[in-house]
Amino acid sequence: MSNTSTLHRSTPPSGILGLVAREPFVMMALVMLGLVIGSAILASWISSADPLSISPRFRYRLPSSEFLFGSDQFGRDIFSRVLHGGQISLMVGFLSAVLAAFFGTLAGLLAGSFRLIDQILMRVMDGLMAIPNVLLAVAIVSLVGPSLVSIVVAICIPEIPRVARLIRAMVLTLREEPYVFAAVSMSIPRWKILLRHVLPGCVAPLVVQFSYMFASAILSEAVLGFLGVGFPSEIPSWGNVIAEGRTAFQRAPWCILFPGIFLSITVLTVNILGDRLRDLLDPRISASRAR
Amino acid sequence: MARLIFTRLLAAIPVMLVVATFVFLLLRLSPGDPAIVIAGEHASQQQIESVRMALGLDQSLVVQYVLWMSQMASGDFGNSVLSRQPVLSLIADRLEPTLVLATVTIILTVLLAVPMGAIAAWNRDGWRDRVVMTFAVIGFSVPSFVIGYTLVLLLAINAKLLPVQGYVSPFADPWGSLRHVILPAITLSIVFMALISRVTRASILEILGEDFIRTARAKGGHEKRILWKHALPNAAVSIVTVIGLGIATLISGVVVTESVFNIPGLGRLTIDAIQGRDYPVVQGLILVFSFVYVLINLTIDIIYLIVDPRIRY
Amino acid sequence: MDEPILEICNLSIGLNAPAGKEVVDDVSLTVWRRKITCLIGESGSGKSVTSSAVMKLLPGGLRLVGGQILLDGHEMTGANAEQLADLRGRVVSMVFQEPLTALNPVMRVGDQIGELLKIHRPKMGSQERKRRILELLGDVHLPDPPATLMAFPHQLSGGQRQRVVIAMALALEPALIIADEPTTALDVTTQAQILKLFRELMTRHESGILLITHDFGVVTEVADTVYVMQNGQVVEHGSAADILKAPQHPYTRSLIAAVPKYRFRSPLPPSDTPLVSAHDLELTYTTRGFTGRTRQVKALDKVSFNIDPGEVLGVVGESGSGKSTLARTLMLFETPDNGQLQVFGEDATKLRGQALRRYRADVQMVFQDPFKSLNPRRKVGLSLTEGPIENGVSKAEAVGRAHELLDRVSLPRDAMNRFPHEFSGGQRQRICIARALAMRPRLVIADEAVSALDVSVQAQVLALFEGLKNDFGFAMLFITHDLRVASNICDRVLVMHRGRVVEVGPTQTIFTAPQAAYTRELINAIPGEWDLTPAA
Amino acid sequence: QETVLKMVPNATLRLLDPLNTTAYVTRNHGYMVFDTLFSVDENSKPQPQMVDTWSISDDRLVYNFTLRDGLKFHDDAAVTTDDVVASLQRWMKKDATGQQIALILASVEAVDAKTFTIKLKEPFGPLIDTLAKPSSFPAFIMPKRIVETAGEQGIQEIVGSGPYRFLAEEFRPGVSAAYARFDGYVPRSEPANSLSGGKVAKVDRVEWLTFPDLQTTVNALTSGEIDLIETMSADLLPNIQDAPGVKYGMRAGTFTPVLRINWLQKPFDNVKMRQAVAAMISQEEFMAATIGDPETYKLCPSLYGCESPLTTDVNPLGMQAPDLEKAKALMAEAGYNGEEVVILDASDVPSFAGLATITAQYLRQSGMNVKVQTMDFSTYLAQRTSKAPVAEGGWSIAFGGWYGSDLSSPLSNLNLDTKGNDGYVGWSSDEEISKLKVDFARAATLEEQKVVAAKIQERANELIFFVPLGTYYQYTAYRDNVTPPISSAIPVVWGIEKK
Ligand SMILES: Nc1ncnc2c1ncn2[C@@H]1O[C@H](COP(=O)(O)OP(=O)(O)OP(=O)(O)O)[C@@H](O)[C@H]1O
Ligand SMILES: Nc1ncnc2c1ncn2[C@@H]1O[C@H](COP(=O)(O)OP(=O)(O)OP(=O)(O)O)[C@@H](O)[C@H]1O
Ligand SMILES: [Mg+2]
Ligand SMILES: [Mg+2]
Repeated sequence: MSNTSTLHRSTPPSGILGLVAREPFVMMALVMLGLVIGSAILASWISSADPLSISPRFRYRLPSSEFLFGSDQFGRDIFSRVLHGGQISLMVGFLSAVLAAFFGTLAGLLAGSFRLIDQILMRVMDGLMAIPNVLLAVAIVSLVGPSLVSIVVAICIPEIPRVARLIRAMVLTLREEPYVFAAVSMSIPRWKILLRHVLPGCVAPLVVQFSYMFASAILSEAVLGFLGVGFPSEIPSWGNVIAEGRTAFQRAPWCILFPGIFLSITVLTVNILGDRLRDLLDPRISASRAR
Repeated sequence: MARLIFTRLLAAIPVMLVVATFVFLLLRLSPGDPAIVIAGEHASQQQIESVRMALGLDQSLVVQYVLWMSQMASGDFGNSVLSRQPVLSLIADRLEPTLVLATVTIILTVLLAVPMGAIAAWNRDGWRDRVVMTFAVIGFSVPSFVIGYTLVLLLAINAKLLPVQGYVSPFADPWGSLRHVILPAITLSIVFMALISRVTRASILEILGEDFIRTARAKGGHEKRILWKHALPNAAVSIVTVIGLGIATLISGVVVTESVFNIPGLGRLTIDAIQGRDYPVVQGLILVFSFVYVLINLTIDIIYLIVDPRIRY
Repeated sequence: MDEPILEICNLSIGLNAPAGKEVVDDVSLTVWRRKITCLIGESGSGKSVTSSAVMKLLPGGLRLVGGQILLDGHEMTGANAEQLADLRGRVVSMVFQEPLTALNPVMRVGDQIGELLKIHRPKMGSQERKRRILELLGDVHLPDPPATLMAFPHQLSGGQRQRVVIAMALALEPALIIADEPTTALDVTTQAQILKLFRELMTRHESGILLITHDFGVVTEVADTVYVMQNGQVVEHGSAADILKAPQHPYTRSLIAAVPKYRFRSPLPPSDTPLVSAHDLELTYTTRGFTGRTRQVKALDKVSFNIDPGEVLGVVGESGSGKSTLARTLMLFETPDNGQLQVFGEDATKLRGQALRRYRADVQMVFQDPFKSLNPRRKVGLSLTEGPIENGVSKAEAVGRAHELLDRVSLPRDAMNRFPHEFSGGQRQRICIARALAMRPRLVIADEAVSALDVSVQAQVLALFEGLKNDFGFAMLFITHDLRVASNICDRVLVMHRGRVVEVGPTQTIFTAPQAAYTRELINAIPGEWDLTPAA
Repeated sequence: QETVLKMVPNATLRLLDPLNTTAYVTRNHGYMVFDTLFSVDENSKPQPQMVDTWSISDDRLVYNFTLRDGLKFHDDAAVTTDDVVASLQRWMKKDATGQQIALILASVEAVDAKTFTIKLKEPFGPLIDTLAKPSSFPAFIMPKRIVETAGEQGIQEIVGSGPYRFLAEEFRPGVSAAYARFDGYVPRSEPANSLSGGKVAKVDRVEWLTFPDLQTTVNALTSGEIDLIETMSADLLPNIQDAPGVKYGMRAGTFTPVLRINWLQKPFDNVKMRQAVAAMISQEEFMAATIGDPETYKLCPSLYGCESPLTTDVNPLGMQAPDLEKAKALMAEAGYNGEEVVILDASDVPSFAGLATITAQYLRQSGMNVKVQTMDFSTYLAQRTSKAPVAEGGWSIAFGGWYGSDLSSPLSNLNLDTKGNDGYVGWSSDEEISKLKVDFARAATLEEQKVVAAKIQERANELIFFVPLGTYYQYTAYRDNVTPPISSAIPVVWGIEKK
């Protein structure tokens, strides 16, 4: 790649403005994520319409000043449902992804570094992977009722083996790195080596997996709802709104479009921020990026 | 290596045993039982009870478990409680569509996603990278039924190029089979392409920071070579992993796509069986899945050894 | 026909960071055809950076500030991708300083060499290519070329990897070879052969060679022109004879003054309770192959030796003779197939748990490949203090130790806040030394620990070892190719050849009255006209 | 050339014995394969089908039947009265109305191969109607050998005497089922009229294909990959209205979602509370919200549905707008103080969509402490059988969906069950209605029956046995190269031609 352009490169300004100038995408992502989260938290203030209230007279209205995002089959205000839906969806997406990433990483690190654990743990993971989340959801829901907890658990458990395998794969290569040997030779406890020297090397694919899980959790929540083991369909979540719009796909596409846009924006921002996080953790990349 | 394969296959036995037990419990924990499903919505209590008795569901859990285990021990997966067909033949019937769909999807995905991810990494922050990112965001966040319906609307209904739905065996009609499977495969591959291209990009970026890339560059020749010959093989471990995981997903659960394109695959069988509380079918399916996963993961582990000679187990 | 192949004019290279100081400052340099131009100088003075600028391969974080580079008539600073694709490898090739990081870990070395041929000689058939690769591997004296061809970099010893990199540089017999410390990991015999290769190439193809080295033996033997760098600048240049005999610049003078002389230490009286006692260690690497043959290397073959408390045992020997393997075995990273290893009075191979942790804290190693042994994602400061802190030293003290050690290896304290990739090869090596010493170990294993250091820094580091050894009384296993260095620091020397100990004895005895044929060969191959008579 | 009718039934066919499940799809499958002694015409009047002639004794206790000629099972065995007797005996064990007949049955016997008798101990007015009734367990006639070997698990072999043969080896549960025309079937000479008349199989082969996705079903019809969609909701009509080559029509049978209340547990053990619920229910609101298209739904004051000959409008429920005042007053009278009301919602059943949501909305308006519990259908069915108090996982309100034919008589309408603790979910019980049902059974004429039925409705709506939430039509859609299906409450394929 060319170095000539670097000949005349002015140093960028520092401070917040500098950050914006240097990282326009990151800033944009932060602002958008802030807006999405904010709109979910402040949903009741922003939209006066009750997301649950049914008014059959206003079935499938086009987006208008009255119904900003249109209305659904029961005449509920999609704008309000999407805003309120953010509360559940963001929680489900975030919690499922975080939990799956956490436990998966833990399992992957352990399996990648201890031969015996690898044998046992990864077989457990193979088994766990085979259990459909719907079945888990049915069982868990029956134990604790449909709640954030049951749904998050049902969604994240089958994801754990995936993360675990990914991390394990990375660990298998990273553990042969001389700097890991160097750390071992300094008698640093195993778990610290894993955290400090091995884990950062796994971040890149993990971040991708995370953003994927984040989105897919939100959609899975809808599938679970569709199958009767998610949140009650009257309770708005992006997934529920999208799932309910499914039958009206051709007739009232706005039922899917708006929650879809919110979901996409969130996924996009998570992706951008994830990319940035990865860069921060790898100084060599930041260096070559600045070129 | 022979040892690796042998021990893994051996290990599959306890895995399946544990999974079987776990699933047995999960199912019994779940409310609803096949008797209720069989008797139906309009059945009276007494009708339900008589069905329950006929199915042996009135026996204690332990008895049911022992019965099932002894059945399994003789290699008998039992019959569906609903349709009374042998579980294995039900699964076998659904296996082919699933495998065909998975194969086409994976080929499509890998052929496109890996180069896409690699080019995005190479073109970091350039327009190609942005295109791939946009694609990934769409792949992650657009529900597959939306993609499916849209494709059907455009290519099948409006353009009349392809059939709307259904499955045809490639052994009966290879061309027809491909025509049927192509839209669902595209639908599915969009999600996987998004994931795999992102992982490819991330891993390659990591590698591009390594010193040997400089050596490769010093050799001259076309720069792209560095991407394909040096960066990609070094990133292969994580890429192979995600591809493997993708295959696993394709085999067990692509219910939505199977539904949208009416493909009689394992995903739907699973959901139907769970919804119908068809205990033997669910148990049989999950056993099969866990065995298949052991195989897939074993294959991935063997591929690791090929793509990265440093890896030891 | 004196024709320059490379002309560097007023080259300046600066940091990318906002407060960018220039790491290469107005450097001009010319390499002539059929001449070997040596670039010597302080570690960290910008030699590697300058040379990589020639290929337009500056490491990330640096940028070209100004100047021109004319390579065989081509202006390199402005070259476009197409020109670069053609020039690199064919007209100019480079031996990078750190051979492990320079090789693709998942590609067979044969393929890595063959790649060059594929790129620039697309018409060459695969059979012919293979023949050429084998020939090259033979040229650089790699053992068993057909097996090496199929090996992966991590399966080779440091010197073997270095030779692979050299083979790559030679593959197309380019007009200019830039060799950045190409022989640091090579024993003197092999080094001599490699230098001969360079010279042959030069005469055969009228090539020019830019050789970066710290080894004055090499300079004396091969250099036609010498450039001396310090602090990013060329402080002096001229013909080799002039510079070596009559250096003008004070730095050059001090540098030449620092060239170590042979100086043998009187051996310590043998102790009854050796710190390390190895008996008949054996270790064979078996490389599984998916295809074809399995490669078996007997890296340790009945190796026995002792290290007494406070003693420095030098290990010299052919490249690939098992020295690093021995070091790794002592570190318990490899389990010997056979033999006993007693360290600190315990059977080291049986240590587990807490005892193992204690052992690890007590035995420290400076790895042969310093860059790879530093975590690229962590600032140097963290690497330096991590070990002590984890072993019960307070943070303040650990930082204190790190600062002190940095001072003593002549690195600025602000190095703590930088990442490993921002350092020169020699600087990284010093960081690794500091890291090992910060642990206050009882046994130090130094694998080519000073090979990338210029002689003055080398002298400092050796003094540091000496000083700390006196203060803390550690023993040392000192692996080196530089026999002069060995003579300066080792009490006894162990000579290895093909995995076997061919000779072990007091340094002076080995050097002056070698018994084994291999040892004699080794001593004879020492480059330069530096006689073996010990300094007064 | 073989003609194949590819159609999509209303649900997935999994269970094959129509006397073992109440699933409508299995019943419909039954009508493909099996024949009945009597069947209903478009006015829900019983007409002879397998029976040729019959007579009733004056005391209405002895019935004589003669089978018509040419009846043959698919295994080529002739249909004999032995088969009929065995089938009826099994049916009387299974079917709710059949069980009532069994209670007063003196005997059912074959006289000869063609003739058999049913003797009762006391008169049972609707006997012929019951033999003809299309739900929930029609009195299908099966071979004796199969009936005898059917354990509790149901019949092991599907061999009937109907117009189509079930192709067992082609059955792929959850995917498809196939039927071939039974060449040995002799249809009646009368034209087909709803379920009665000549069942003339005009296509050689019928394939039932399962489609898990409605939109896809519609797409497949639009593109001509299938010929017929048996049942589709009005919601999807806009998707086919303009599609070339696609026709559609309203189906004869109506569908009625109903609300069931748990009589056993607080707060609805109190009749006032149940009345409060009923006061808040407006069929109009439910229909407008869930169906939308006013062409498609109807408000029906009758507990028997509006197609039943018994239909009546005495003391109707849900015909007025939600009456908040009345509900509040009733709740006050009942002394309601915030006990939790749990509404069960099966969100994977399309026909239930929105019911729980709307109910919850209105009940909340009235001040009830409402909680909606969402679950999958199997869980729902299990949950609905729980008699526990709400706090211990019980329920207060649940829903059901019925075709008109199931509701049409007080005897077969399960929602009017009075067996209480042992009865149908909701566990309603009332002495008076039990007695009225006996009266109904004894009533000799339709006029008498109507009077009793009205009384039953009056009483039932007093106590709130169940609340119908409106009635709506469904559609059937087909390609223009097939002839429109016969108009009948139960979808049948005989008479359909394919070009
Ligand atoms: N990527 C980088 N970012 C910032 N500083 C760098 C980078 N690479 C090298 N430097 C600095 O540039 C200077 C010159 O480095 P260079 O590698 O050229 O030294 P050298 O002369 O080759 O030394 P040695 O003999 O130790 O290899 C050093 O001070 C080093 O710290
Ligand atoms: N991981 C490995 N797998 C297979 N062979 C190996 C491996 N590591 C080293 N070897 C082989 O073992 C022999 C000894 O290697 P070692 O690294 O100990 O040599 P060395 O004496 O340190 O050489 P050098 O001076 O070149 O560093 C070499 O021939 C090398 O090819
Ligand atoms: Mg250097
Ligand atoms: Mg070595």
